[in-house]
Amino acid sequence: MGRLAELFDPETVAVVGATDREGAVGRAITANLRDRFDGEVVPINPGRDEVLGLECYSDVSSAPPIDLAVVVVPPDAVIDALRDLGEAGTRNVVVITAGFSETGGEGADRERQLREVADEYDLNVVGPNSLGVMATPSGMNATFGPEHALEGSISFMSQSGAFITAVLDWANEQGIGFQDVVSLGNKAVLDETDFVREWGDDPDTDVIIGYLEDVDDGQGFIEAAREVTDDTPIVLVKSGRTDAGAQAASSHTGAIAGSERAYEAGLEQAGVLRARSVQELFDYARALAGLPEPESDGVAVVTNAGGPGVLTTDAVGDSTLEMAGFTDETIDRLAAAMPDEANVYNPIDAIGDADVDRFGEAVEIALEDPNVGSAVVVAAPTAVLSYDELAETVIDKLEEHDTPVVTCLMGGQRAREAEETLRESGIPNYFDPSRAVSGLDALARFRDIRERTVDEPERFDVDRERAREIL
Amino acid sequence: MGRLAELFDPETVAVVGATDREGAVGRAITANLRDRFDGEVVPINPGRDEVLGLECYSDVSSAPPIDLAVVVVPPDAVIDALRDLGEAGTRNVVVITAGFSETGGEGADRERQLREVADEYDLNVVGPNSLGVMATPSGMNATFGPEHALEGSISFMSQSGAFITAVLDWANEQGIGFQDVVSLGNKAVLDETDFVREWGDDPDTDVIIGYLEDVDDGQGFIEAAREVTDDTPIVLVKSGRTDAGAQAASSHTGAIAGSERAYEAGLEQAGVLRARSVQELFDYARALAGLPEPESDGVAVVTNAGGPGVLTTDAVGDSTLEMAGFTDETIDRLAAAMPDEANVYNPIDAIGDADVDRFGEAVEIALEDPNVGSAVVVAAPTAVLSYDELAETVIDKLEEHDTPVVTCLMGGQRAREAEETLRESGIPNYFDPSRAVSGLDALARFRDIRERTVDEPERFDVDRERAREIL
Amino acid sequence: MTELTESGVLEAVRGDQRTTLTESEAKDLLDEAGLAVPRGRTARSSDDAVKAADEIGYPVVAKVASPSVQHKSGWGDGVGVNVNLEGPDAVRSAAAEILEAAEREGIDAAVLVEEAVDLEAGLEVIVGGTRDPSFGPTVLVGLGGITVEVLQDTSHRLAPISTAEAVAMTEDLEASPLFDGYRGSPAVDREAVAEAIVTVGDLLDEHEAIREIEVNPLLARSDDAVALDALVSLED
Amino acid sequence: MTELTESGVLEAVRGDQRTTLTESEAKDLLDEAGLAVPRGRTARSSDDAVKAADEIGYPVVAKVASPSVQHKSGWGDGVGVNVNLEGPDAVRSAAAEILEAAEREGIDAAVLVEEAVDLEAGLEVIVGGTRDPSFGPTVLVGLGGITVEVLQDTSHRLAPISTAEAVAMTEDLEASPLFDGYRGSPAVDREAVAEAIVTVGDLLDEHEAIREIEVNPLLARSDDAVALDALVSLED
Repeated sequence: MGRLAELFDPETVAVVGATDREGAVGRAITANLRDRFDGEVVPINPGRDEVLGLECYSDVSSAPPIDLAVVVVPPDAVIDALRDLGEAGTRNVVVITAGFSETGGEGADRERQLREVADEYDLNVVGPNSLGVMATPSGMNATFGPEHALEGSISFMSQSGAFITAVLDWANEQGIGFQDVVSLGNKAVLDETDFVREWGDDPDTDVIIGYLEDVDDGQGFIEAAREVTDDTPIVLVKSGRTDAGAQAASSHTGAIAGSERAYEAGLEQAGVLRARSVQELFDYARALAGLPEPESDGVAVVTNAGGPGVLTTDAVGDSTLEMAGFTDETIDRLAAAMPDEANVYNPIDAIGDADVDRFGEAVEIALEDPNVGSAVVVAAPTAVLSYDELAETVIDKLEEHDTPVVTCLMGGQRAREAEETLRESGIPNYFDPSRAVSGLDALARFRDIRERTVDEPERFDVDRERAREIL
Repeated sequence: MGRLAELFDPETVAVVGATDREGAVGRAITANLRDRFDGEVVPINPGRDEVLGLECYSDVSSAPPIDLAVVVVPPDAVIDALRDLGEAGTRNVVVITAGFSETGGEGADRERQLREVADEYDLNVVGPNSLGVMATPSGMNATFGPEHALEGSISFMSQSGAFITAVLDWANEQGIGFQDVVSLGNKAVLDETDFVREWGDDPDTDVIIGYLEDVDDGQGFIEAAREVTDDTPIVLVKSGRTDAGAQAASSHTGAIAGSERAYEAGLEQAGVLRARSVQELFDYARALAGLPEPESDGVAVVTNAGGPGVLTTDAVGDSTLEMAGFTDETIDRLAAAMPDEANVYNPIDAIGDADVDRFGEAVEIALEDPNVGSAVVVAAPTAVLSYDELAETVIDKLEEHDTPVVTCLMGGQRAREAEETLRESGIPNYFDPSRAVSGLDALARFRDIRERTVDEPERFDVDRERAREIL
Repeated sequence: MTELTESGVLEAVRGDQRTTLTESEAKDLLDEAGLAVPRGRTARSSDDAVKAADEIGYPVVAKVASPSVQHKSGWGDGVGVNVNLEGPDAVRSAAAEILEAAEREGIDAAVLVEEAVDLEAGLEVIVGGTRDPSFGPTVLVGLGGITVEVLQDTSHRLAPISTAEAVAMTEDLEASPLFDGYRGSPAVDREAVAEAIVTVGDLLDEHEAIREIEVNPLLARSDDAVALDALVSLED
Repeated sequence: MTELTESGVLEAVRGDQRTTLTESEAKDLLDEAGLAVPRGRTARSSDDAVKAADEIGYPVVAKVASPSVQHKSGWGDGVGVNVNLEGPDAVRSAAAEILEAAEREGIDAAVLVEEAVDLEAGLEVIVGGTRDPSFGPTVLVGLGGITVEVLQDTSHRLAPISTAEAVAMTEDLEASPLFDGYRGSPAVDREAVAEAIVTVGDLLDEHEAIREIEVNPLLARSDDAVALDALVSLED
């Protein structure tokens, strides 16, 4: 565990600027913490004895020892608050307060001071201008957002607080859970590189995801990401990809971001999987969080429906994966197990009257083929096929073979319960075959990243010396 | 209305091969018709007096006049059934029965006979090997699928019956409705070209969509589609796009399809919008079914959340659209109406504390700008913003300005009610900004298709004559 | 669609049990259909080749002309194509080499003598057409050399098409800016290229016997486009 | 990162209030960094130019060498670049023309005499590098001519990079097959191109004073890659 472990696993969280006042950010944070957090919540406000039923302290020095402080005081009181916390021995601070570099001028000066104080007391500061942080295992929701995250193994950072709020409501509905969540704010002290390092060391984080508008220290980020992606995948939406977007991002954060070409090269060299949309971000993340690594790029498609089978094959053709070529043995076994009208070549079409047994047998035979690295199970609803039973069968096959399988049990209400069952076993179900394949694609791309050998650039020392002389 | 109007609007539908037997296709169709159809349902089966409580006739000649017959008798009885129907004056027949050209050999011979009989009696035959047809206004569900479609203005054809079943369950959950639905089956008589022509003439069909694996008569289809797309958009998923997919499609349907290059060129020249996935098919269709035509390619983005605003801008950058450049007047008006911290350039960031009034004002000002052809309203959930009220406001603005607006009210449960309200007014809401923009993109592309002038190729008659001589 | 008149070139080709036209047969076909080709004619002896060259004017190109030779430049130890022949002596010796090599190989061959065209004065384009099982005649255009073969920068349409649509095809190419002049080279005649596309499409549309046409290169110049080589194959 | 020694080229450039190295300064820099450049030297008179050519061996190229001239081929009514000079007389007259044109324009100029390199013997590649505000040095490779300028077929990486990664960059190009030989032209030395990329990246990585390097063309041949022209600019 890294130096930020305590930030996400504090025993005591203080809210500096806690209040009962309706609509106040200091109330929302205190309430979120009080409702769920396993540890102690310490409101701090010189004007109150009690906040939301919790004992309130007049200042940091009179409060019990604080592992993490969330600061919501007005902008011109933030620096003093940080100093007080530093003196009291607190090391982890989230500054929610806005009015720093994002406003320019005076705010930028204030942010410089913030950085100096952080430096002086060796404070881990998130923000300023942050929505807050969450850690689901302890139920810590130190944000002023309206949502609590579900527990899961995805850790999530965002340079936009609104992006977190929007995503959490949706993710809760989709049943997608998180480990840690951090709203980076202005990144005055801690930035993406720090969290990538921290989560790379965190055994409870299986996947790191993020929404970024710029990267502060490109070279440092790449170095960290390269190490981390040896075992933990990183998936990022880096916005400002297009000229129009870059202009919008720069007016939003005021950052002079590097060129898109450099980001593209840099993130790729860092081993980061880059998602182009929110949907893709989570399609990748869900596959990476729940599924084993594919041993090869060969995909088997098993279906009861010719058309969707062809669509899935097209999606494989569009991806970096390929349709697995079955061995003769596999084809013989499928021919013996399936009716005459079935297609025993890839995509396997078990045809419309396939029940769970026949479907399961086709999946079993496919997964036993040495050329198959992953599989997509694609089904259309029929009278003879129970999606719920098919889900159980797919889970068994995946566990038995330790080969990644995604499902495309097409439908709406009819697929919901099976989808839930699959999700609990880490198998994402998609309505659209192309999204199912893109999940598998992410797995294979991450495997290639893990297996890459990053050659250290050789240095031509003699020549460089001579070049230096010439300059 | 074309010659197929009666196929979708019959007064009497016969089920030839109707039965009470559990699990039988002839029972499922009869039940589907009995449950919803406004007209008369006529079961035909020589062995029964009654089927599912309906009077059953022993043969076609003894039954009342039949506008549409659905044939589910065994394969070797199909030809005789068609002949009987022809003799009795029925013109529209759906052949559900499988075992024709898709099985090769004997089946192919049978399909040839089917075509001959259809020719002899001038029968409109759907199938064979079809799931059936639906028409929602009369509640006619002449399929053996488990789903009834909701009513709407999208007409839908599919070369895969399973694709229809899968889509309907999902569409019902999404609140997407249809006008007519047809499972094309083997396309022995009626094919995509016939339905495109029919729906092009149908005032109740706003959008034609389809899933196709091949096009029988490319030149004929193009000619029909060109005419139809003068006012009705056509969106198709044509599978077998990739080499792998083409191989899979050919083993599925046995058709020797043309090359992907020819399809790409042909569909584009025909004015067809081609979707690459099921999701894209419906993203396009929903926008085209519900929204007015954009007058220009300039998009205004209005948001309360910087990050999602940048993501939307990127999506515009990826599309054929562009971010609208606002007039000075617009910028002055926005500056006067918005707080200082707001961004009054495009994307408009009304910032996180924007309520419905401020949001609505920003949308109003944007839509009044002459450079704005369409708008995306992007919101993250906040304590001060009611999605439900925002939905009402957006609907008002769209109706007032007759300018297409799509929404991206991000979130899950929190957005459902607003989404429903928007949907009822034809406005699609998307979680992902890139999908919202792709809906607008489809509108602009269809406008360009409508405005295209198809030059008739000039003929160089003299030269051609000489070339003929030389050959 | 018109039935083919079983006469002329087609008869000759079918009579030889061939499915491919020779270069000069193909060029005659294109010429008659309205596409510009280099002036030239086929000679059966060295003397006749010199006579042809004298008529055409120097410099000329001399190429082997035989139904048996598909890849002219690689044929007969490289004597199959001789460019930039400046005078009668050069033409005589080039023609003699071709005819001798043909005799050695025991094949029937003549010599195609054509005006020399300066490749530097234009942009090499490929224009082709084929027949699709679903859609019928289709046409394509691309820039010559690597842009087609390696970078696959081509544009496709169904035929027949209008000249305006064929111009749009050239504009679809990534390499389209090259038509408007590049690094000081003059703009070339997009319309002339478009007309070549239209012609190829019309030929396929009109003559069901034609399976495939490839004009490669078509040299697009500032005020015309000339077919420097062409391959036409017929349905079996 | 190393501080720059304020000596040598940098001092000269800075002393002139320039931010751009002359071609020969740039080539000296690349040469010292290990990149092959054509043999050559700067001469200040016609006689000296002939002497230089005699040392190098014919044919040679003579170009204007002056901090005041950026676009050599368009300069002085086209006398700025003279290729394929076969003997002393040609060199003398080319050098004289350059020096006279410089005198007419009142600028300080010399003549860069270099061995002539046969462009046909290789593949023209562009290798460059610049500095990104977030990521620091970045490098790019692309094929010369239209593939970079019109088709934008380039590959980018952050520097410093390994030779293996630089080889991968060349493989990323759509035009990559051309490195392996195309239409009978021989395969070129991918590794040599990769080493040039590595060198450009290392120079940017090591020397914060350098803002941008563009080697264009780098001629990739069957067993080496030689920088035929290079532009190096410094941070303001």
